[in-house]
Amino acid sequence: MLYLFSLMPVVLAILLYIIPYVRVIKSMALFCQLGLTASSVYIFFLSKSEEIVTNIGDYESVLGITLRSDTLSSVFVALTSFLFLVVVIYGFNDNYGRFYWFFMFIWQGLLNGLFLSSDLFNMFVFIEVATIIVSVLMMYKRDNRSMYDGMVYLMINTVAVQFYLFGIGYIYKLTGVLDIDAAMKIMKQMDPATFYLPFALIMTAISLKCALVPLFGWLPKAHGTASAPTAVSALLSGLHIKCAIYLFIRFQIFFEMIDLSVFFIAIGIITGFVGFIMALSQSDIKLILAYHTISQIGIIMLALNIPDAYSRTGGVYHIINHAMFKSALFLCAGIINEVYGTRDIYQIRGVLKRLPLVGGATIMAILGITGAPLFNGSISKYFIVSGAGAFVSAMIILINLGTIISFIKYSTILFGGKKQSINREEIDVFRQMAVLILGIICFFGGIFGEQFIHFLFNIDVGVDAAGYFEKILLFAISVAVGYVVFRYYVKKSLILKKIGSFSQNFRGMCASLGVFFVLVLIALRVLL
Amino acid sequence: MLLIIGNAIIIAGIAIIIIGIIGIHKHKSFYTRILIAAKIDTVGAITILLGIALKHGLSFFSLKTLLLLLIIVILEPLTSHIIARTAYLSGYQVEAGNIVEEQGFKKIES
Amino acid sequence: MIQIFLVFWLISALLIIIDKQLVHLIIHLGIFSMISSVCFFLLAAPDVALAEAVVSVFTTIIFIVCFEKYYSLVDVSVVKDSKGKIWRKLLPIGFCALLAVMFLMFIPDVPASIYLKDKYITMFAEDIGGENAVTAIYLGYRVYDTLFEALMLLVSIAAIIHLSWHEGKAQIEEQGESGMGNYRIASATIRIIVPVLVLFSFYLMVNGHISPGGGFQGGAVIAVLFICRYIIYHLHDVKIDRIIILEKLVFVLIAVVVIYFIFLGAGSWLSLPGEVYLLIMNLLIGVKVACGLLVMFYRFVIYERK
Amino acid sequence: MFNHVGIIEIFAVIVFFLSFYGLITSKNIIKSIASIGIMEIAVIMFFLGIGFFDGMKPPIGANLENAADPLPQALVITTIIIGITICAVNLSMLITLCRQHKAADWDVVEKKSSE
Repeated sequence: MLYLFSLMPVVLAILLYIIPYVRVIKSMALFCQLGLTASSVYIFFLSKSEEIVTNIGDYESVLGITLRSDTLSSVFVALTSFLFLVVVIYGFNDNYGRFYWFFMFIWQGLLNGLFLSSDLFNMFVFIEVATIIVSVLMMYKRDNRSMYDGMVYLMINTVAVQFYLFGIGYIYKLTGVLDIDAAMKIMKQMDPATFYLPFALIMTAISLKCALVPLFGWLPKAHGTASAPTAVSALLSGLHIKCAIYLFIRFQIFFEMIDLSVFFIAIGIITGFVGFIMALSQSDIKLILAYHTISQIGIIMLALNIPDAYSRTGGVYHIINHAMFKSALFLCAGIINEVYGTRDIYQIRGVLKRLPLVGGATIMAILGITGAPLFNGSISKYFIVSGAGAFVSAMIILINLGTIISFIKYSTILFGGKKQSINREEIDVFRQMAVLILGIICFFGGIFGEQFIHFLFNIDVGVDAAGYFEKILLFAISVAVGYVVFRYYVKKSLILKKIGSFSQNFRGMCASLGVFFVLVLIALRVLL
Repeated sequence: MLLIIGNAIIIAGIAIIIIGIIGIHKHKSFYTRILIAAKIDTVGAITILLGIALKHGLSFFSLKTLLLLLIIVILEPLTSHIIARTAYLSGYQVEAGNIVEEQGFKKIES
Repeated sequence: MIQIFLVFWLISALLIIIDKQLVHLIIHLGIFSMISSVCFFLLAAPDVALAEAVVSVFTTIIFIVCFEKYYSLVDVSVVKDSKGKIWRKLLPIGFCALLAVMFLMFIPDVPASIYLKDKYITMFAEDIGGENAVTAIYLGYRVYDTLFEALMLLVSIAAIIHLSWHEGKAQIEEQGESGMGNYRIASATIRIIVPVLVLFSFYLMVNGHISPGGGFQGGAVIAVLFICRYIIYHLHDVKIDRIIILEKLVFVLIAVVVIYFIFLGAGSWLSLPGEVYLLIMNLLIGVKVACGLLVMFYRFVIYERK
Repeated sequence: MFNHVGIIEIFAVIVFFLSFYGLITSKNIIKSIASIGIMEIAVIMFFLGIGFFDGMKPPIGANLENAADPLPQALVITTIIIGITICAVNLSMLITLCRQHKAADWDVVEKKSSE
């Protein structure tokens, strides 16, 4: 019955489109989201003990399409359902048209379907439809900037997906099947060198979707579009980019005999650095958050490629954490933008006084993303570092330092301001509730981190006191260094301003797609 | 016997098409070209389809071919006619056998 | 035979890429689609050839409509001739040649696997029914894909409606010079040809399970028919809102039929033969595709502000 | 070198990168959209060429000796429909862009939209 997870939201969306009563729509949506979240948790419990397999139509397993729900995919499904629940709560009193919810729920169905599918071509269909939905949601208000951004997003993703499709074609040609598990069984008996080309094609496409270094040009345009609805930006950064990483994990297991982890670790490190340097040079709060997504993707990419079970688990846990704190930050930024009427970081002051609850949630999310002790980011970074070598650990600490610097910059919006002019604003209850839920989860994800990881992945690891103390010390030193750097370098630097104005156009993105493809091919020849 | 006749008619059709293609490249006038292109579309296609239908004798397949032939007979003259008419309406002039250069479209770089 | 057409195919693609004028580009795009359709037919894929032929007609029409809008909207004088240096032109050529050569170097020299092909060809008649293996896969084994592909059409229509939205009442273009409302030859011919084409599209839909064709191709033919009718008469009597609702309902209906017949497994077939299911699905998909393409076209033509 | 690689595959690769050339050089958005369409058809051609040899028959009818592989054909029909919908959405976005900027040139549009 796994197909219901993708079909129910779609049917719900169509019903919402046909029914003209707004209040009915919203109550129904909330109710259905609660139901979906509950059932996804239920599915998670079931698939923890045993993989759930649904053969659609009861045909022989390779003939039809098979849906599989193992621990990884059911975690992602639960994450999707939870985040959409939060977003529905957040937008409960919004007055977007019915198209908005129509697209939103279809999007949810597609993401669920993508996570549960185990058929290569089926994944292609889901990715393609989701791309169109995302581009339309981004340009929901149809103004100048978002129109251009959405178009670039749609076109570059379509081009990348053609590479993916070509890769699927080769896998079908070589193995004769499209089901992931069946193809893996056949691939084990063949020469790995025959699969270099499909590997390069598919990984190029997925790397563009993940926004790795030469291919990240579309991400700030897409995630940082000024006029995109806040919930859409939050879901894009929190969830949609994760489906690319989910695909990366799946294909890493799929191509297990082609081990290119050194290449991806290098790319991951560069991505992390480029992400925070670009973030430091921005002044638009939405763009800062968008570039931070790139930096965090770099860390996740690094973690997933370290050949160590703890690091990989830490990477997956960091995906969940990133979904929580990045959505929280984007939702808060949306509220702040609405109250202040600007997105310029130098003009917003005194958020904590004016919007205490939103400010509190922002602080919790910032502590989460910078890896402060007791918050969820620290646990996942602890796991990642525990399996990494000395060089990679140093790189992670440096990237974290960069993140801290730019979030010190970001947190200037929380304080300051003249006392007389600041009054507390009344905001919608539902919005505050949604933001607070995410913020509190960031906190509890840290305190109960070990139990949570044990619950999710059945991996037991005690965080010993000495290591924890070291962690606290490291964080304190990082904050101190970060503050000094911020105070005396970042504020005055002219180079950063020049870097900040850099942007890739569509032709440049296509060319870098080709460059990345050549790079992967060369790496395959040289490293293997 | 039907097979030979059919093949002969198909070859004739191909010959007509080849002559037509030479004609298109020989003449420079737009309206003459339309005339020749219409010849290829109608006469060439009709003869080839007729040949195919003859080759297969009386069957469901040749019935379908004949239906196709009917559609071509109705539609092809119409399309050539509409192209010529639109060209005339949008400003292509016939002058002493030569066509005056493009007036209808501004150049847009791609 | 196929080699000759492949060379033509390559040349027509080259023509599109090196075109300097957009008008030529659209004409060459039509030629390209037609030649690829012939190639598909020669590659023993008549279903695909039919689909591509019908789609190419539709694509060319919307390209022309779009070009007309573009031509009326864009200030052409903004575009200026750019004279780059020679290496600026050679660099992309060299880069793409490098990519192609690298790609060709890595092509695995292994014969194609026929593992699934044999299974499908021996089993589809029992499992699904009908004589067309492609339809059996499209509507039987991989119907989950088809469902989401239908969703894609639905979503893109909603997207087009949303993007081309504007406040106020629907604006209808004035009947210009190009309208053929009182043009006797065209309207008389179209009156003769319409019944034949309707018959043809129903033939495609009803015989989808035993011969090339199917719901998509038949529905697209119907949509093209309506487009012809619009081009000849410039009639605006189509109720688009109702078509949109109809399309959504048909999608729900398709989902219900699929869930009932396929997803719930062989137990719930109600002892109906597989052909009945294929027939129902072909008709439903035909209606859905016809509605979808029509709405797209009308949104492009009528409800745009000029 | 190419014992098992058909001519269709090689042509598909060449056209694929030809359209890639179109993507990285085209100034006009309409041409980029057309290039994406060509790319799609190149991939489709590759799919249909999988396992093809001369004398193959369509996988339709009662006698299925020497029949072509039906699965790529079914996949390709899906791809064609996805392609046309993406083309249509792209074109409708383009019209909206044209209305806002009075241009369909990548550089001009980028400059005007970032103002």
